[in-house]
Formats: sequence, C-alpha cells, structure tokens
Amino acid sequence: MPAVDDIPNLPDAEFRRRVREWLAANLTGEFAALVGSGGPGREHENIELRTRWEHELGAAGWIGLGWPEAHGGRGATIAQQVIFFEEYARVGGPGRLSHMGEYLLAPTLIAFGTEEQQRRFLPSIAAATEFWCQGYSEPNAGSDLASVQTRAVRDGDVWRVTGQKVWTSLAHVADWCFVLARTDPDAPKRRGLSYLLVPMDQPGIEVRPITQITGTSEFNEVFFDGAVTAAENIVGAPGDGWRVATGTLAFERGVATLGQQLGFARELDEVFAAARASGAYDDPVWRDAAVDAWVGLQTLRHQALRTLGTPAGDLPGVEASVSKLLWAPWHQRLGELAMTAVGPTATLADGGLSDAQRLFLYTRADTIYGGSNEIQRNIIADRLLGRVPRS
Amino acid sequence: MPAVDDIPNLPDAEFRRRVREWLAANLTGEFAALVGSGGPGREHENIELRTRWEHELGAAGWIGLGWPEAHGGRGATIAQQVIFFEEYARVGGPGRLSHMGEYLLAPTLIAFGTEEQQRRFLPSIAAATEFWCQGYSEPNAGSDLASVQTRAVRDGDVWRVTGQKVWTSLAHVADWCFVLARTDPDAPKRRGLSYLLVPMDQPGIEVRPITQITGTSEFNEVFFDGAVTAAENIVGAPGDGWRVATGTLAFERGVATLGQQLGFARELDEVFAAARASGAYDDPVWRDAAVDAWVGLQTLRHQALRTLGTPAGDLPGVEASVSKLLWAPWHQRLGELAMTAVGPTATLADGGLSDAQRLFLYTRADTIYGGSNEIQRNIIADRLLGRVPRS
Amino acid sequence: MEFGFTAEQTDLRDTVRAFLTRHATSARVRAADGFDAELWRRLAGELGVTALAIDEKHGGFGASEVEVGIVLEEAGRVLLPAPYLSTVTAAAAVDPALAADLLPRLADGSVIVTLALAEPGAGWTPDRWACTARRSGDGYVLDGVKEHVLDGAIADVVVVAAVCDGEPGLYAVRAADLRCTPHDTLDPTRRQARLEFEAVPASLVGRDVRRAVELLWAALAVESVGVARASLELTVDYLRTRQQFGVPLAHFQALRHRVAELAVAVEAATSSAWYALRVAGTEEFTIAAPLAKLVATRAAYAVTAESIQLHGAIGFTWEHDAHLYFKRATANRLLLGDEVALRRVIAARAGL
Amino acid sequence: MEFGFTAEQTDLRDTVRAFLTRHATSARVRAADGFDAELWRRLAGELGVTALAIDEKHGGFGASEVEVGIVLEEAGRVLLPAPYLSTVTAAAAVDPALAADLLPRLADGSVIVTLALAEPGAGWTPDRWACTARRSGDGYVLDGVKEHVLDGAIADVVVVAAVCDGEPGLYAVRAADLRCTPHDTLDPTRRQARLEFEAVPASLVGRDVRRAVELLWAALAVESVGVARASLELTVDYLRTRQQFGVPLAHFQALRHRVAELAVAVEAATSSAWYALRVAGTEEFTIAAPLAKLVATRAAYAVTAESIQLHGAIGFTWEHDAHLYFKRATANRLLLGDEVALRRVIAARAGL
Repeated sequence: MPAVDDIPNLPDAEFRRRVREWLAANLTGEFAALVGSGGPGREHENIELRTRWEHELGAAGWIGLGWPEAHGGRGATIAQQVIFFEEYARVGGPGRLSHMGEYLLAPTLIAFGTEEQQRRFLPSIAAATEFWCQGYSEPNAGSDLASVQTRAVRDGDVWRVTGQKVWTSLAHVADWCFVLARTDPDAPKRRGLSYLLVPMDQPGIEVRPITQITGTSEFNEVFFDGAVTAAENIVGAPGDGWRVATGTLAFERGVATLGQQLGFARELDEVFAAARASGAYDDPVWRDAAVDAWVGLQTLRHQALRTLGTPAGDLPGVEASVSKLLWAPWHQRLGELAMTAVGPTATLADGGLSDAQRLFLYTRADTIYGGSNEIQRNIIADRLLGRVPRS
Repeated sequence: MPAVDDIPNLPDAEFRRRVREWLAANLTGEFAALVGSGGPGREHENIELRTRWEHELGAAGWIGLGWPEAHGGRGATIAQQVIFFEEYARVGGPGRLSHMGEYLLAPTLIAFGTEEQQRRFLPSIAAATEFWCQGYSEPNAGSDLASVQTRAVRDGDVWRVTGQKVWTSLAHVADWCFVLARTDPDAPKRRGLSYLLVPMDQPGIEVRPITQITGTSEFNEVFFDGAVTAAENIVGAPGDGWRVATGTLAFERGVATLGQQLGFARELDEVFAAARASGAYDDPVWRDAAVDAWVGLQTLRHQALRTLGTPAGDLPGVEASVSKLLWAPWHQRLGELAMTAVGPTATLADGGLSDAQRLFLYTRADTIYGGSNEIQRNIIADRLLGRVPRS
Repeated sequence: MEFGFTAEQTDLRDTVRAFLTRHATSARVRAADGFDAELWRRLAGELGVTALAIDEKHGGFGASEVEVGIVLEEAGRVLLPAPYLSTVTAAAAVDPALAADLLPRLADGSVIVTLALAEPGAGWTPDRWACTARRSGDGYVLDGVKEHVLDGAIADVVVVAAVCDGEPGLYAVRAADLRCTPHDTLDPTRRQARLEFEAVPASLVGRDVRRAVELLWAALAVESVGVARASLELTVDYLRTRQQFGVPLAHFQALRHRVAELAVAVEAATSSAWYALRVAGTEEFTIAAPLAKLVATRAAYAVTAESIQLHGAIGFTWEHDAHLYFKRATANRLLLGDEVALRRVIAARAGL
Repeated sequence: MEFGFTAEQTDLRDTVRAFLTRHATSARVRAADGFDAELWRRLAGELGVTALAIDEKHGGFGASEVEVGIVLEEAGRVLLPAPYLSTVTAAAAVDPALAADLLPRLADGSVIVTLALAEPGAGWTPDRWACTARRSGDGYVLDGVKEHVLDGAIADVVVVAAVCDGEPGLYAVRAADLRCTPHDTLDPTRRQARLEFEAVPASLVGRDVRRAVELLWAALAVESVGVARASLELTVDYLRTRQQFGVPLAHFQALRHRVAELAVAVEAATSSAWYALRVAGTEEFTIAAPLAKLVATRAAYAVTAESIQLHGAIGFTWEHDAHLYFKRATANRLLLGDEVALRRVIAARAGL
C-alpha cells in the first residue's frame, strides 16, 4: 500500500532543512528582487532574471526532483516534492518558467517517449536550458482536445505543422512546444491526432500575446504556418496523440496541488489582514464567510493527502477532476472574499491592480484553463453514470 | 395596456372591506376550527367540514371570482382576485378543495371547451358541489407530459381509460378527474393525447393514497382499469390533449402566486418568531440569512406585480416558469431557515411534526410538482437558446 | 400604480437604444477612458435625455423616474462612458426650490453635476459623515473630504452632503474651487475621484441626504439591470454560435440550465429595480431602493461572472467585452454598501 | 501517518458491509423504531465491532479509531438502528483508568452506553452546562437535565458531563436511576431522549469533557459520509435506470453535472472526516473534529436533499428510502452545533 507515512506533518526535517538553507543562500542578491514575482497575473514579469534563477534551480538539482533517478531526477518521495513546494512558496519564490517541461512534458516522455527522446530532452529541462510551452487549446476546440484542427503532415524527414493554438502560457519564452496536431483527418476524431515536439525559433511560428482581463499578457496565440520539426520528434505513434496528451493533462494536476496550497494559505492570510485593516473582519457575517474559506482550504489539504495516500492506477483518474473542482472554485471565491475584505476601495486601481484585485480577476481563469469546470464534471459523470454522447 | 393600476397598494378598499366582512362573519362557528388547516402537509385534514365551507364560499360567489361573468364568474379584476387571496390568507382560511376545478379546469373549459361542457361543469365548480382532481403525472412520465402512457379508446358512446396516474392531490375527495390519455398510439408523442373528463365514482377507478415524507397522504395514485366516460367528455379534439393540458398547467401558476405570497409572509413571520424564542435571532449570521429571505419575498412580489402589469400572450409563456423558479426554491430555503431558527430542537418531533418541520419537509416537493425546476429551466432555455433534442 | 410602459416610454427606449447601439460602440467605450464628451453632448443636446425628469418650469420635460430609468438601463447595456447616472441622481436629489439656478443647466446638459456622498473610512453611512458646512455671508463654506465620487473629475458642479449646525444638507460647489484627485478604477468605463474641500464656497441646494443615497441605490440598480441584460444576451449569442463537440454550445443542457437560472435572476432584478423606481415618490422607496440595489447588483454580478465562464478562454481576454461588464457589475456591487451592509439597512428600516 | 487502509481494515469493511447489506435491510430499519435488539446483539456478539478500539486488557481488540470509523461509515450507509455510534463514542470518551469496570462490558456489547452532553437552552457549549456532581461517600451524585441524548431511552448506562467543584468531568450513571423521557424524532431511525437527574448515584469515568464533544463530532462526520455515499449511490442507480423523454435520466447533462458536484462534495467530506480520525490522538483533533462535522454533514445534507429532487415524485414518498437519508442528514447537521456554530468554534481554536 503506497502510504505517505511522512505526511501531513512531513517530518522529513533533514530534507526540509536542506531546501530552506539552499533557498536562504540563493534567493538573495539580484534574485531577491524576484520574491513574489511571476505569480498569477504577473507571469510576464522579470523574464530574464527569472531565466537565470531557473538555471540556479537546475544546477542545484531542484528541477525534476520527483523523476526517477534513471532519468536524471532525484527519485524524491511525494512528501519531499511537497516539502520543496511548501518551502519555495514560503519564501515567495518566483513563478516558474520551466514547469511546463518539468511537470507536463517530462512525465509524458518518461511514460511514452523513446529512450532517444528522453536522452535528448530531459537533461535540458532539468538544467532549465530549454523551456517548453503547451500547444493544446485552439480557438475552435476549447477544452475539447479531440476537436483539435491544427494539421501536421509528414514531408520526407519532417512534420509540417499548420494551425493556431491559444491559451498558450509562456510561449514567448519557450524554446519548444509540445503540440497536439491532426495527422490523419480521416480517422475518428480521437484517433487522428499525434503528439509532436516542435522548436519555437523558426519562421513558420508566430507568437502573439493575448491581453487578459488583468490587462497583462500571460497567454498567447501561437500561429503555425508550415512550421517544421524532425520526423523523430513525435511522442508515441502517429494517431496516439490523444492518449499521450490526456495522460499529460492529468499529470498537470498531480503533486503540485499540495504545494500550491501553501500559496493559497498565504493569500488567505493576506485577505484576513486586509479585512482587519478595513474593518470587515469585525463584521460577523464577513468573518463567517472567511472562516468557511479557511475550512475549505483545510479540506483541500485533506483531499490531497488522502488522494496521495490511497492507491491510484497507472494514469490518474477522476481524482484529478475532483481536486480541480475543489480548488478552482475555492480559489475563485477567495478572490471575491478578498474584494469584500478591502471594501469599496477595491473599486479603485491607482498605480495598477492591487493584490486583491489581481487575485479576484485572475481566479476567473482558474475554472476555465487546464480543463474547465464543465469538462471536469463531464469526466466525473462519465465515471459515475457511464459515458453518453455529449450534449 | 393591461396596467394593474390598483396594485401594489391594491386600494380597492370597498372590495377588500366586503371580503373581510364576509370572512369575519362566516369563518366562525363550526368553521372556526378550520383556521390554519388544510395547508401544505395538512391537506388531508377535516375534509367533511372543509367541504361544507367550500359550499359557503360557492354560495357567496367567491369561487370563480375571475371568470368572465358570461361563465358565471364575477369578472373580478386581477387586483380583486389578489385581494381575495390576501384576505383569505390573512385570516388563515383553510386549504381549498375546489381549487383544481376553479383554477385549472375552469380556465381550460373557458378557453377550449364546448358551450355544453361549460354549461355542464362550470356551475358545479362555482357552487363547490363537484370537486376535481388532475390526472397528468404517471410513474413513468414524471414531468414529461408527452410521455403519458395511460390509454383511452373509443368504445361506442364512451371512452374507456386504462392506466395509472400519480401525484394526484385530493383524488379521494374529487368527483371528477381531468385526465391526459393517449388516444392515438401511432401519432407523434404530443399529437396522440386527448384531454378527458372522467367521473371518479365508478368501479374502474381505484384511488390509493401515497404516504409522503411528512408521514401524511395528500397525494394519491389513481388506477384506471377500463374506467368509462361519455364520448362528449373530451376537451378539444382527439389528439389536442397536449396543447390543452399545457395551457392548463400554465394557468395553475397565474394570479394565485400573489395571494400565495401572503401565506409565505406569515410563514416568514413565524420563522422570525421561532428565532427570537431560540436565540438564533441574536446571531448576526442567522439574521443576515433571514433578512435575505425577506428580501427574496419582496422580490417575489415585485416579480408578480410586474408580470401582471405587462402584456402577456393569450397563453402564458415563460413568465410562469420564471415565477416557479423564484418561489419554489425560495420557499424551500425558508423551510431550511425555519429549522435553523428552531435549532437542535427541530430534530425532535414529540406529538407529531412542528410547523417548522412541516414547512421544511413539505417544501421539498415545491421544486418537483407542477413542473419541476428542471422542466422550468428547460422551458426557459428553449425560449432563450432555441429548442434542441432533450438530453 | 403602473407596471407597464406607455407607448411613449417604449418609443423613448427604442430611440435611446438605437442611438447608443450606433454610437456607444465597444471601440468607442474603450477609447473614452470613462468620458466621451462628444457622446455626452449629443445625448444631452440631440436626445435631451438630461431634461427628462426635470420640471418644465426649470427647462425640463416634466417626465418621471420611469423615463430616466429607461435611459439608465440602456446606458447600463452599453456601459455608457458619460455621466448620465451622476447628473440625473444629482438632479433628483436637489430641492427644486433651492436649486432653481442649477436645474436648467442640468436639463440642457450644459453642466455636469455629480453627488459627493461617501467619505474615507465612513463609507456610505450618513451618520458617520464628517464633512461640514458653515454659514459665510449669504452662502456657506465647506470643509472635508469625499471619496468614490462618480465622474468626479469631469464634473463642473458637485453636490456635496455636509452637516451644518447638526443639520445634514446638500451643498453645490464649483469644481474649480475644490481639490480633485482622479482615481484609476477597476472598472475602466466609469471613473471616480476623491474631492477635498477647504473653506470652499457652497450653496444649499437640498436637505434630504438620505434620499440622495437612495436615489443612487435605485439608479445603480436599474443601470445594473441593463448591464446584466446585455451580458446575458452576449452570452446567449455566443452559446448559439460557438461549436464544441460538433454542436453549438447551446445544445448542452448543463449550460442551458445555468443560462435559465441567470435569466430568472435578471427577471427578478428587473422587477425589484423597476419597483423601486415606481415607488420613488413614496415612503416605500426607503426600503425598495436599497433592496433593488442589492438584488440587481447581485444578479448583474452573477450574470457577468458566469458570462466569462461560459465564454471560456475568450471571455478571459481583454479584447472581449465580457470583462468590461464584469468590472462594472463588480464596482456597482461594492459601491454604496455591499449586500451585507444593504441587508442591515433593510432590516433596520423594515423592523426585521 | 497512514491515509490508506490495510488489508485487514479492508476485510473488516467488507465483512461489516456484507452483514449489514444482508441484515440491516430497509424493511428492518423501518420496523426497528430506532433499535433492532437482535441486530445489535449479533453485531456485538458475532462481529465483535463493539470491542474494536478497546484495549486488549479491557477485553477489546486494541485496534484504532480507523477500525471504528470503518464500522461507523458502514452504519451510516444503512442508517443502522442500533447504538453503535453512542457506545463507541462513550467508550472513547472515558478514561480507561477510571472506567475499567465499564470497558469490558462495552467491549462485549452487554451494556449500551451513551454520552449525555447537551443541555436544554445551553446546547453543545460545555461552558454553559449546569449539570453538577457532588461527592457522596465513595462516589458522586448528579443533578441536572440533559437533552438530545442519542439512544438515551435504550441505554443501560449513561456517561454524563457534569461539573464538580468547578471541575468538569464525565460520570457514569445507571439508566435505572434516572428519569428518561423518550422523544419522537424527525429522523425515525435514531431516537433521542431527555434525561433528568436528581441526586442520582454516579461514578467518575473521565475528565475530558471537550474531547467527548469532539469524539461525537468526528463520529457524526464519518457516519454522515456513509449516509452521503449511500444516498449518492441510490441516486446514481435511479438515474441510470429511470427513463424520461425516451432515454435514461443519466443521459441528461444538467443532471450529470449536478451529480458530479455531489460526488466532489462527498469526496471532500470523506477526506476531512477521515483526516479527523487519523489525527484523533493529536492536538490537531480539536480543530479537525469540528471541521469534519461541518464539512461532512453539509455534504450529506446536500446529497440527500438533491437525491429527493433527482428522484422526483417518488423521492417524496414515505415508501422510498430517500427521505430516511435526508432526515438522518438533517439531524446530524443540526445536532452538536450547526455550521455557523462550528465555524465559531474553529475560528476560536485556530485563532482566525
């Protein structure tokens, strides 16, 4: 039984001490300016300095912590991975640039890639010398991966990719993109897709930033116009793309959840602080709602611990959807609570958006990206009630 | 423009005075025992005395108040009908036995019936000498009228009806039932139905009370086993049943809504009183929720007044669904609020259900009968988003 | 009491809607930074909507709150970047007998006037306001600070709530005489300002300070109905056209039911907001106005938030209008008391 | 700390479920009027579930809260009409050093014991309880009134929270010595009683009164998880079989999405309830227990209420079990503090 016997108190004190010491020693000097940057709504900030910071993380072996040692990871326990997240969040470590590669592509390559692909790509992810972005969503597909229309055709030694992706975070800093593309237009929708690894720096690719409701641009549209990649840069066989990509989507919501919650806790603390400053804290009705948010946060943690501590299949199942439907709406309500904590002043934005406003606006996306609430409910309902035709 | 220019203050003081005087003079003596009886969860109480009370109401002309004078009504304005409801509720008038005939069948006969049918049935409804029940819902049809399976076949001078109806309130006191039955099994589902008027006192009909979650029996199953009715007792042509019945369902939620709200107001008052007694009233969080219930009640009233005051088509449209989706969940929440007002004592039921418990349990049905929440949402969505195949 | 609209009122709505549909386009609203002077000039001059509820003897049309409400609702539909709500609430708040100078200029749109009520730290509770008026010669002088003044930076005249010898009153002040700090705002389509007064010359134009708050509540309510209706229509249009899994999103029952519930909320909000306008001349207004503000801003928030969700990724972009409606709804909900505060007001006034 | 179950624990669950599925049928639960003595005798005797968490030296199996929790959850699934929750919380609340007499009889099921905590008007707040104990010879005598005592009318021994010289404690009292008024209850599957004590002989069996409340919170939480899971399964089965508009209800996306949300609530409730049991031996329990009670009873209420709605008319009938689950969920939610009260406890203990 895969028990997580060092959770919840995560008493791997030695590991925690090492993380803390390293962060204390390294998130200093020029990097001190990064504390708190690059989070939700601020992913566009300080890219150059954050790139150098990623190199430091990579050189110290913090990237790919949970990968098997055979693939250049440390084979860290889940608890240790969570400890790293917790400590990183505790010191306000900057938003990561390498996480698409580390948490989405790398597990996919480990599960589905060839040995050559693993050798070619994993080391540069671990060293943060190559960044990745995700090419799934499309203007006419939304959360429905099976409807992807971007085409790829084999042309001698290369694949030629044509189409448009949206909702692509960090595309402007990425060296590579893992792209879901239709390689067999005649096959059933899910069977005609392939999973391609495409270099970003080429004439056939144009990245256009999308300005979000925060007024900033964390996401992009990516236009592929005959973009090329070598024939061997396909993960799985042609036509396997849906299966490979679905596996990756599930990884996205894995162990990172627990670490994420420390960030949530810090945000909730800030909401309480704002309410104390505004007087909302003294309102029993407001406080009741705030305490309920605290209760919800504990439940997120209980859920994550239980999920990690009980057996799961080789590919994560509906637990990931349950987790997303718990945390995303919770986080969105936290954003609303932050606004009522501040009060009418929250309608003002002198000098740009406040933390409360950024939280409020940015959390609107939480229930949309990475599989919307609706998609997650479909997944859970399929499990409980059986699959039926959509609509 | 059909403005309701004497609402909301309903300043028809003369009419109100007449209603009040009549009620004060007549809801006395033996009828005084009826005050507060026969409401939700108590529809089975005091049937005999309530029957005599209905005769009094009929003799005084209070039944069919809003029918055109040509049909034996008084042609009362909407405001006057509301005033009657308000005053009736104010004195705690008993739950009505004649309302199925008065508010469901009579408008249907006036809209779709023959002159003979109007002459035969309207006077006995107005005099309360014949009571009616509604034969729509079936075990395998639920809210889906088009799926009705009860069959009727023409046999010489009569229709022979076979099938089962459920959710039939007051079937055990009714003299007649208006039944939706399938007369053409080969026609498209909505086209094969007919609207029949069937006498209840015959060997082919068996009424079995259904015990509800309150432990009481307001509703019944009605079994038709070759029950007969004269050939002329069909409203509209054979095959018109769906159209006729749909019209009647809409009437159900008409002007009665406004009067109903005075009952709601009295219930809310009682909830506040219970909270004062238990101390819940002193809890700002409870009181905030209770005030929101009060706000909701005002909104129900505003909605009803606006609906009455703005033009509607010949057959009510989605306004009825909007109204149902406002009042039924509101009433259900009031039931929940009543329980928290009482506190843990609300888990005890010495001497039977308390008013709070009865409200709490009975309101579970509000969102189911008379077109469930789901059906109402379908109706509104059809209007806004266009009809699509169900599921 | 009427609950419907006369043919003239329906004509007014059609005229205003046609004008705004044509001129208050998304591009123009976005470019206006909260105030499109040309749009305002034509609304006041060509359409004369600033004059609607002002008495004929003061240069107005002598219509009612209903006509003003129609324009406010239409203004909400397009997130009108012009001070209509500000001027009509100010016009309604002043006492005509005291403001005979001001009203004709309000009617012809030659001055922009706004109400200055809330104060830093004291919010929307009149009892806690500290702004004072002192007699000085024929008139008064004002001292204090006002916050969250809608359209405060573009107003020519500000109607300020202040206390003189323990008596609350409304005082007109020339914008040129006070210190104005314009705010950036979450809602980019309506700006606010902070105003500071130091011995600023003022004239008494009204006495009913509480009614001024109620008028703002009711105006924000009916405007929010417009916001909610437009946002719902935008969403419905999107669901009917956008395809997913091979069919329009409008085919998905889970989304259909949510849209139905939004429509119910909008209907209820419409009823409560318009009820408040219908009873604006009665004692009932003291409860109906905060209730309308609560119900309508809650509905507008629910609709505009769900609109983003139902639009998916595109709803989260700056270029799509969904966020503009969401931000206006958010601002209208937080300004002048949030839901909890309004319930306290209602409970106190209704004796609950 | 473990979050999974051992093979032995899974076996225990299977055994209990098989037994209860076979014997605690709906018909039998309905006929029991809150107590099926035969079922109880076999549960204690054949299955030995009363002995699970009691130390071996007191005749138990020396297992943990986890094993008890498994049985409680299964008991919740069938609305077990037997005093399992009462006895195991009483057994866990007493101090083994003081209750060495009682524990072996609790272990073998020869006595039914329940906790008597709440008082009329004072509810579940220990600080407000007025029941007193006085020394008398070797032992104590008790005076006071307790309310909402679960299974109070069938208990042989009652463990009563009382104050002696300012010190709270738990005192065992023989049922034969006190005055018991059985209540009819909204939830017909678990009865309550009011108990009155006048100089009733008592013996001190524990000191931690607050922990007694926490144990009841946690037990109600995990039982409510069972209630919620069974009700959800009932609903899912119904939706998969019941046809409407020519297809099973399970095809309707609006219903599918609601069921998915219910499943999410049940998962969260399971996690929080079991977390509380896992930390029952630590300081964290003081917060985890009320939190679990809040989260699990809220989920059970949501599921059982939606279950009636999703069943439609049949869900509103007495003959269908939907209402039994709904009533148990309602009772569990209102007893021992509702959500608002629990949030106050949590806020105070967590320093929020």
